[in-house]
Amino acid sequence: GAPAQGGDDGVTLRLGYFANVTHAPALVGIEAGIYEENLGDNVTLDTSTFTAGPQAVEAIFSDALDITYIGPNPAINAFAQSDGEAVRIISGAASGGAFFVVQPDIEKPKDLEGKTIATPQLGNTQDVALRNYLEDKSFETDPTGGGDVSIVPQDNAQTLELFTSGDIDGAWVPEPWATRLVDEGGGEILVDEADLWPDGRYVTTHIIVRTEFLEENPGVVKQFLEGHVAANRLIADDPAQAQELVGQAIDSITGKPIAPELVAASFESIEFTNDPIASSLRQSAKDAEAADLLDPVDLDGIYSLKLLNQVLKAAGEPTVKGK
Amino acid sequence: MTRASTAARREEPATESPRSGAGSLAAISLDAVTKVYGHAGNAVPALDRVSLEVEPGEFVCLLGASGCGKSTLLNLVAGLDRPTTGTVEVRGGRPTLMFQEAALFPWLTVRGNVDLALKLRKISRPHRRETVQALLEMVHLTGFEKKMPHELSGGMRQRVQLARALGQQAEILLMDEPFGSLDAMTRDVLHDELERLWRETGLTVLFVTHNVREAVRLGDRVVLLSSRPGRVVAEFPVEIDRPRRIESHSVADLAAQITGRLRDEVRRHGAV
Amino acid sequence: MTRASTAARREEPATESPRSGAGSLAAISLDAVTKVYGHAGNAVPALDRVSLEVEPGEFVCLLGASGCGKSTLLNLVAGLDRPTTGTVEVRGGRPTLMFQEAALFPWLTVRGNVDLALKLRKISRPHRRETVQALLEMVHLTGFEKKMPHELSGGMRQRVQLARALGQQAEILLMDEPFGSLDAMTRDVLHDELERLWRETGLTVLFVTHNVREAVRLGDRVVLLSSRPGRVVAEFPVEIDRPRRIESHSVADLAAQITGRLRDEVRRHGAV
Amino acid sequence: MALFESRGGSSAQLLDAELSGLDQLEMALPPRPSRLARVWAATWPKLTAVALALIIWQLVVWSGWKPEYALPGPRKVWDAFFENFDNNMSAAGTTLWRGVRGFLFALVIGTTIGALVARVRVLRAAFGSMITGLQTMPSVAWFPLAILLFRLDEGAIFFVVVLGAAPSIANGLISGIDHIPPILLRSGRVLGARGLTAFRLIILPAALPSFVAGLKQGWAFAWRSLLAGELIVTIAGKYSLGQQLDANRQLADSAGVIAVMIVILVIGIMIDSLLFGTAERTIRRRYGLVDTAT
Amino acid sequence: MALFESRGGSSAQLLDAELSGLDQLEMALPPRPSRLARVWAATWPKLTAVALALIIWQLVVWSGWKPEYALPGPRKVWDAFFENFDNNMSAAGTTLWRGVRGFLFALVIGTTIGALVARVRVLRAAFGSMITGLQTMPSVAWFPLAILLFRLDEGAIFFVVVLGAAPSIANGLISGIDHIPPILLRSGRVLGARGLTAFRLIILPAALPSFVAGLKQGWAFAWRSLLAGELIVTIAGKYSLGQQLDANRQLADSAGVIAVMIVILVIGIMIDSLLFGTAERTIRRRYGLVDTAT
Ligand SMILES: Nc1ncnc2c1ncn2[C@@H]1O[C@H](COP(=O)(O)OP(=O)(O)OP(=O)(O)O)[C@@H](O)[C@H]1O
Ligand SMILES: Nc1ncnc2c1ncn2[C@@H]1O[C@H](COP(=O)(O)OP(=O)(O)OP(=O)(O)O)[C@@H](O)[C@H]1O
Ligand SMILES: [Mg+2]
Ligand SMILES: [Mg+2]
Repeated sequence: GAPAQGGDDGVTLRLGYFANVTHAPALVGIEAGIYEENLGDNVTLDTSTFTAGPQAVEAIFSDALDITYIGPNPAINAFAQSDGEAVRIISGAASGGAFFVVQPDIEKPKDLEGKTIATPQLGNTQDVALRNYLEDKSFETDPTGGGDVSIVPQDNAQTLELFTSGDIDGAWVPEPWATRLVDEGGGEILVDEADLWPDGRYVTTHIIVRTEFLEENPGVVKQFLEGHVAANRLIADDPAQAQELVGQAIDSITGKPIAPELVAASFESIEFTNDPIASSLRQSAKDAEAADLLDPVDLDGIYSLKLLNQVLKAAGEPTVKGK
Repeated sequence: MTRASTAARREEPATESPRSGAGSLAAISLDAVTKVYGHAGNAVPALDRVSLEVEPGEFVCLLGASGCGKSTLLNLVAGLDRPTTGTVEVRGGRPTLMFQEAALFPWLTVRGNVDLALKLRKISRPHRRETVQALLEMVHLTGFEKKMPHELSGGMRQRVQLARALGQQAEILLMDEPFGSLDAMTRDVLHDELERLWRETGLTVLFVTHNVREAVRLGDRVVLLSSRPGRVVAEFPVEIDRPRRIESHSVADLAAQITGRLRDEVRRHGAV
Repeated sequence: MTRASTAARREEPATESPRSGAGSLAAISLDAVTKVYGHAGNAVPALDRVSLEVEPGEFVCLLGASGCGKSTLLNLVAGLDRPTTGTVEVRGGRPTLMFQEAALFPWLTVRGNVDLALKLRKISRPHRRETVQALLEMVHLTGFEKKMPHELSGGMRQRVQLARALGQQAEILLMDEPFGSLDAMTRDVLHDELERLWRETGLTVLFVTHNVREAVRLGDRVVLLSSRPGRVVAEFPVEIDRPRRIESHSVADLAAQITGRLRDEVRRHGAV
Repeated sequence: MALFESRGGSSAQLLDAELSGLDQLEMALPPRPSRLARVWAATWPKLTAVALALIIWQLVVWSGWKPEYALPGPRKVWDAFFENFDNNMSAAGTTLWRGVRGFLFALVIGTTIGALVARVRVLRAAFGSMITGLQTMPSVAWFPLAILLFRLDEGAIFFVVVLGAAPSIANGLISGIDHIPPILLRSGRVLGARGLTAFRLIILPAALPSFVAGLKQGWAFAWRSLLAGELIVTIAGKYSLGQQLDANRQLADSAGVIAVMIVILVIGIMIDSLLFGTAERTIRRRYGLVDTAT
Repeated sequence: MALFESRGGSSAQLLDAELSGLDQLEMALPPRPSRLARVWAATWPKLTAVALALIIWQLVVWSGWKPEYALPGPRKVWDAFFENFDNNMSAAGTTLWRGVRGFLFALVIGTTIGALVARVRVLRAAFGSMITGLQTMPSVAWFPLAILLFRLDEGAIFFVVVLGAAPSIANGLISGIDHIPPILLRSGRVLGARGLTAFRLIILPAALPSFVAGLKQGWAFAWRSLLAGELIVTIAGKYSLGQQLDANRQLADSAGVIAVMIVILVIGIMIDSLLFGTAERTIRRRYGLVDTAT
C-alpha cells in the first residue's frame, strides 16, 4: 500500500462491523486480508464485532472505535446527538435487501387490517418504511403500537420465532431475516422495499468515522477506503468467492455456521456499493420526522465523501454524491 | 447384663427386658444407655451403660460433676437425641425440658414466649391470657410481660423459661439447672412453688442441679453420676418429711453425706 | 449529694469531686451512677444513684436479687455501656469482664478462644501456647483443647470463659456469676485458684454471685444491692483470715447474717 | 465486724428518697430524640453524598475529559429528564407495578420451595444446588421459553421476573434456616411444634433476619430481570423503564440513558430505605441484635 | 436411710469395667459412613431429579404441544451440544475464567465497602441504601460507562461483572454483620479487639455464615452480569457463553440455545455444590449450627 501521510506513523485503526450479510464488504475485506494489504505496515488494524448499532455508536462516542460499518439510523442518531460533531459518513456499503414478509393468508394490503407486524426497531428504516407504506394504504398507526395495524418493534430472532408460531402476521425486516421468514416461517413477500425507492436503491449499510480520527489521520482513512473499495470490487467480480468468505467470517466470529443458501439468497437482493445513497437517508429521516419518530435533525455535513471520491477516481470508478 | 445393641425410638411398645421387669410401669426408663458423641477417631463418650428408672410422680434429682453427661441424659429422655446403644423409654405422657442455656425465642415478648407453650397445646385465647398471667406472677415477672428476652437479666430469662416449661403442663418435666442463676431468696420461693405444683398435679420430675442441698430439698431420690463417661454410681433416697426447708439440719446432714460421696467420686475419676 | 448530670467517659482525667476526695486513687469508682434503659415512655430504671469505690487490689463481691442491676453495673465499669447520669471511673489498668451468658466465639476451638485473649495482648506464639495450656489445665479442661464450644457442657463453657478472662491478665477483673453452673467440688478448686492468682498478682476483683457463702469465702468486702432500681443498701467487710474454707463456721455465720439482711431487703422492696 | 450502711446516706434517708426516686429518674432521662432529628440524621449524609457525587460529576464534565455527547453533565441530564418527564413517570409506574407483582408471586414460590428444600433432606440433595444454578441463568435465556408459554404478553415478563427472583428468595430462606441456632429448634420441638406449625411459629421467625436479607437480593434480581424483560417483550402502548432505557440507547442519547438510570437508582434507594431498611431495623431492634455498646 | 449402689453392679465391678470401658465403647460405635456412601447419598437424588426432568421434557416434546423447531427434544439438544462441543467448551472456559476473576475482585471491593458501611454510621446513612440501588441497576445500563472507561476491552466486561457482584457481596456482609449476636461483639471489645483487628478476628468470622450466603448471591449476580456483558463486544475467534447464547438466539436455533443453557446450569450447579455447598457445610458444622436432633 501507499505510505501513510505525515503524522500517521504507528497508528492503530480500530474498525467495527457486525457478523451480518449486510456487512459483507467488511467480512470479505477482513477475511481476505484486503484491509491489511492497503493499510500497510505502519497501521495496525484492530477489529471488533458488535451485535447492535447503538453499541457501536457508544464505542465511537467513547473513543473506543474509529471506523465502523453501521446501519443508517444509528448513524443519524450519532450525528444528531452530538450536534453534528461526532461522526461522518465516509462511504456506502450496501443497498437494498429489506422486505415486507407476511403470512400466506395476507394476499393484498387490505388484509392487513387489525394485524400485528414486527419491525427491527422503533424508528429505524424498516420501521419508518412500514409506517409510510401503511399510511399510503390509509391505515392508521401510532408509535405505541395502536391503530388499525399494530406495529411491534422487536429483535429479529424473536420475530422469526413468533412468525413461525403464528403469533405475528408479518414483518418488515432486512436480509437474511426476510429469506428465513420465507424459508423457515413459510411467509410470502408482500413488498420489496426496493420498489418504493427511485432506482430501487436505498442505503442499508454505510461506514462512519469518528470525526476526530478523520481529521487527524486522513491518510489512514483513505487507505482504509481503498481497501473497502477493493473489497466491494471483489464482491462484484467474484460473488461466489465472496459468499464463501462471508460464510467463513460469520462462522469464525459467532462460532455458528450460516447456511450458504442463505448467504446466496441475501446476495441476490442486496447490492454492495460504495455509494451511500444520500438521498434515501435524507428521505428516510424526513419520513421519520413526519411519523413523529425523530426530532427534526439537520443532516448537513454528515457526509464526508472527498476521500472516497479521490479513491474512486484513482480506481477509475464513478464518484458518488452527498446530496 | 442384657444390652440392646441398637438405638430404639422412645415410643416403641414396652418390650419387657429381663432386668426392667420390676419397673415396667416406670415413667422414664433408661436401659444400659450409652451415648458417644462423634465418630471413631475423636469420639467423646458421654454416658456409659446408664440404667435409671423414674416412677410416675417421682421427683428425682441428678447430681454430677461438670461435663459428666447430665444434660446429655435429659436430651435423650426428651427425645432430642438418640442413644448410641441401649434403650430410652418414656411412658404416660410427653416430656418437656427446661434447657440449661438460654432458649427463649428472641422474636417474642415474655408473654409471647410463655403463651406459645399454651398455644401449641391448642388452648383457647382467653383462657391462655389468664394462665400466662398466673404463670408470670408465679415466677415474679408481673410487669415484664411486654419486654423482649434481650431486655431481661439472666435470672429473669431463666424464670421465663421456667414459666414456659410449666405452661406446657407436660406429665414429665425435665429440668436442667433451672435455678442456677437465681438468688437464694427467689429460688426458695420457686422451690415451694415447684413442690406445690408437683404435689398437686402428680408430675414426674427429673431435675439436674449442682446444688446438693437443693437436690435434697426437692427430691424423692438423688442420683449421682460419675464423670467421663457418666455412670450411675450411687442413689440416695431422701426420706425427710415434706415440707422441707433448705436450711434445715436434716437437709444439711444428708447433703453433707452426699457431698462427701460426690467428692470421693469426682476425686476417684480424676476429673478434678 | 453532688451529682454529675452528664455521662462521662471513663478515661477522663480524675476530676476530684468533693465526695470522692478520699477515694481518688480507687481502682473503680462509681459516683451517683444512674442507669435507665429505654426512653421516657417505657423506661426501666436499672441503677439509681449507685456510688461505690473499689480500692486497687481489693476483692469486692456484689450480691442482690435477680434483676437488680448487677450485670448492668459490671457493664458500666467495663465501658460497654454509658451511665444515664453520674460518672464511672476506672484507674490503673484495663478492666476485663467475664460475662454471665455464654460468650465464647463459636468459630474457635477451646484453645483458640483462650489463645485469642493472649494474641490480642500481642504475646508471641510460643509463649502463648504454653500459657494457654497452663490456663486450660487450671480450669481442668486438658484434653478438650480441640473441641468447639458447642461440643462442651454448660459448665465447661463457663470454665473456658474463665480461662479466657484470666488469660487477658487485666489489672481489673469483673466477674458475673462465673461459677454458677459448676459443681461444688470444681468450684472449690477454682476458688482456691482465683484467690491464689489474686494474691499473687494484686488484681482488683469485682465479683457478682448469688451464692452468699461464695461471696464471703472470696471477698474482702460484700456489697448488697437492692432491687429495681438497684441501690447500694449495705456493705459488709469480711474480716475472716485467709485461707478461708467455704464450709467453715465463720464463713457460714457471716453468710447467714448477710442472707438475713438480703431477705429483709428483698422483702422490703417487694421484689419477691 | 459489724455491718455498716452505704456511704450515700442512712437507710432511712434512702427510704425517703425511694418514693421520689422514679420521678427524679424520669426527669433525668435524656429525652428521646425527636422524629425530625432522627429523620434529619438519616438524611443529611445521603444529601451530602448526592451533592458530592454531583460536584465530582460536574467537575469531570468540565474537565473536558470526554465530549458532552459521550458524558453529558448533570444539567443536560436534568433537562433530558424533564423533557421526558411524563414518559419517565408512566414508565416508572408500569415497571414498578410489574416488579411488585412479580416479586410478591416470587415470594410465595420462593418461600415454599425454600422451606421444602431446607427441611426435606432428599429434596435438598436433589434441588439444593439447582436453585443456585437457576439463579445464575441470565434472564435472556428464559425469553424463548417465556414467549413459548405466554406469547408476547405481560405473562412472559411476569414469568421471567418470577424465575429471576424466586431462586434468590429460596436461597435466602434456606440459608436463614440453616443458620438458626439449634437451641431454638430444640426448644420448639420440646414445646411440641411439628411440621407446618413448627415452620410458621418457630423456623420462619427464627430465620427472619437472614430471610429479609435474602428478600432484598431477591428484589434486586426481580428488578434486573424485569428491566431485561422489558427490552425484549415490548407491549404495545406501554412505556416501561426497560423500554425507555433501550429507546434512549437506540437514539444514542446518553443524557436520556443517564436520566433513566437515575430513576432506577432512586427507586432502588427508596425501596431499600423505606421497605427493607425499615423492616431490617425493626427486626434488629426487636430481636435484640443492636449492640448498645458505645 | 443408707445410701445404696447403682443397680448395675457394685462399685468394685464398675471400677474394673472402667478400664475396658472406652475400648468397648469404640467397638459399639456406629461406623462413620464411608466416603463412597456419602457421595452416593448426595448424588442419587440429583440423578433422579435430572432423569425425571428429562423424561417430562421428552414427553412434552412427544405430545406435539409445540413444533420441534420451537421446543426441541433432549435428543436434538444433545446433538446440538456435541456438534458445537469445542466451541461450547472453549466458551465455558473463557466465561468461567472471566467470572472467577471478576468475582474475586468484587469480593475485595464488596468486602471493603460492606465493612465500612456496616461499621461507620455516617457512611451507612449515606450509602447503605445506595448499595441496593446499584444492585438493582441492570448490567446493560453500565455498558456505555464501561466502554467510556475501558474501551472495547476485557476491562469493560470486568467492570460490568464487578459492578454486578460487588453490591451484592457488600449487602451480604452488611447483613451478616448486622445479625451478629451482640454478646460476641461485646466479648471482642472486652478482649481489647479494636478497629481492623476486631474486624478481622471477631466481626468477619462472626458474620461468616451469612456472608457466605451473600457470596453465593454475589456469584449469581456476577455470572448474570457477565453473560450480559459478553455481548458488549465479541472478539473474533474468542467464544464465550454469553456470545454463544446470543449467536444461537440470532440464528433462532432453539436446540443450540438450550444446549448453552444446560452448560450454564451445570456450571452453576457445580460451583454451588462443590464450592459454596462445601463451604456452607463446613461452616455450619464448625459453628455448631447443625441440629443433631433426630
Ligand atoms: N454436641 C456434642 N458434641 C460432642 N460432645 C458433646 C456434645 N454435647 C456434649 N458433649 C460432651 O459430652 C459430655 C457431657 O456433656 P453434658 O452437657 O451432658 O454435661 P453436663 O453433665 O450437663 O455438664 P454441666 O454440668 O457442665 O452442664 C462432655 O464431655 C461434653 O464435652
Ligand atoms: N438491654 C436492656 N434493655 C432494657 N432493659 C434492660 C436491659 N438490660 C437489663 N435490663 C433491665 O435492667 C434490670 C437489671 O438487669 P441486670 O441484668 O443488670 O440484672 P442482674 O442484677 O444482673 O440480674 P441477674 O442476677 O438475674 O443476672 C432488669 O430489670 C432488666 O430488665
Ligand atoms: Mg449440662
Ligand atoms: Mg446478671
